[in-house]
Amino acid sequence: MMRDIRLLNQKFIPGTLIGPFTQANPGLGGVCTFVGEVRCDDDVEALELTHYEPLTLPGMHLLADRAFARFDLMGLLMVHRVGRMRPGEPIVCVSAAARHRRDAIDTVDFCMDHLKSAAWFWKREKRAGAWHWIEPREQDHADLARWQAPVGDT
Amino acid sequence: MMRDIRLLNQKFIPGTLIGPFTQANPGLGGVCTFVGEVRCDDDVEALELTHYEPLTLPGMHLLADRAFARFDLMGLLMVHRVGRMRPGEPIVCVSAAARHRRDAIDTVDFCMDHLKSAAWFWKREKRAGAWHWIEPREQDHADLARWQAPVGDT
Amino acid sequence: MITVVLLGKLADLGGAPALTLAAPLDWAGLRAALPASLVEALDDPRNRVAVNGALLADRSALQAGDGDEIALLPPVSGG
Amino acid sequence: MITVVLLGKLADLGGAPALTLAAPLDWAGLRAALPASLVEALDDPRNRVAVNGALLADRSALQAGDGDEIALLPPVSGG
Repeated sequence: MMRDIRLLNQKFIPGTLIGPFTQANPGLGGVCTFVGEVRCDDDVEALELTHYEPLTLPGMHLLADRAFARFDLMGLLMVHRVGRMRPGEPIVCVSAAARHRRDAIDTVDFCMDHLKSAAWFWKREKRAGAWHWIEPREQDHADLARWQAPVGDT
Repeated sequence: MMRDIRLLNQKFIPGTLIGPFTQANPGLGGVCTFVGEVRCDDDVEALELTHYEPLTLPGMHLLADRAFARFDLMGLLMVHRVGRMRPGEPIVCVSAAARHRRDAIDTVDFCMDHLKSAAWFWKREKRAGAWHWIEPREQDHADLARWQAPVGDT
Repeated sequence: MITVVLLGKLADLGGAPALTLAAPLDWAGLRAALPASLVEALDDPRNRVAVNGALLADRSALQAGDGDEIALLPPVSGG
Repeated sequence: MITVVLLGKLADLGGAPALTLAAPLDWAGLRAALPASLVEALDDPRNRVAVNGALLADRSALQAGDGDEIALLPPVSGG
């Protein structure tokens, strides 16, 4: 079982992680991968992600534990940038290997929804030379609620 | 808008398609990719996918049209193998680039469900030297039904 | 001549991936000309019929002439 | 000494990413010792409080001694 959970404070190239991850899970049925990049929105010059060491990485490990408990997984890669980034740079890469595609796709969906609205990150954007904190999005909370089954949720 | 729909009758390396595809969609928010491989099941020695030229590739283009109509997409890559494959070889690669992760992930989910149960492929496996045709799986039909909204389905 | 393409396990039933039949053919003519091993499959509504790459909504309306290609398509088993 | 770490926009409100206060501190002591600009944020239940990396279920029960780290965590804005 391959499990690779990381916070990175430097630019990374998703392809260099995904190739070895796929190779490390022989016999799989499928691999689903999501890579999020800093969007080239209008006037955004830079983005900064702050984390809190004692909570952020342990929180990602807990999320990985929940994914392994909930889905039939062979491997999980979850890498998140912190620090300052420019438009076009990767922020996050989640890759799940499983025997069946539904587990691989749902795991990526599940992890991304949680990273987006329940992980310990704070984001601010630089526009016209000034930094602005980003507030949580309603849509992110709605996405997260999809995973909260009334009974038996792991 | 990047759109790359292909049937391949030779082994392919998904990484060589995904890298250029991502590069071709600057400004995106996220890319979701699914790669399916021939599973290393018990005693499967080989797998053969048959297609019917006048229906299979046009059907994949129609599926791409529906994905572009249904989701807010920047680009779509859909590559499918035909012919004989061995365990561990990639069969299918679907990659979707979008401004928002939900569109990217849902597009991959949508395309995979349709490729698995509504695309013109016939599959047989070689076990202990003999070929066996694979019947459609109930689960695949259930997966497909998720996309059939009662009203307004495109 | 008319080519009849047999997909998936219908190729096994027919003993070949394609057969050649004399033109023209309507539905009754096709049923009469195909090997007995295929007639049951021909009547199974889960198996679709296409002429020159166009699926027939009503297979009994089949009309094929010289140079046409008829395809017999069993349920797909997924990519 | 007690370190108070201010995350996200609370760092702007507090004027620094971290403050140092004299130990020990309970909830009333923390409210009294922090800059006025932070007291309103401190009372907002959407902002969470952690001591040494453990979130407090009941912030009014806060007890921090010498060497402890208090974190004030506004709502996360997503990765």
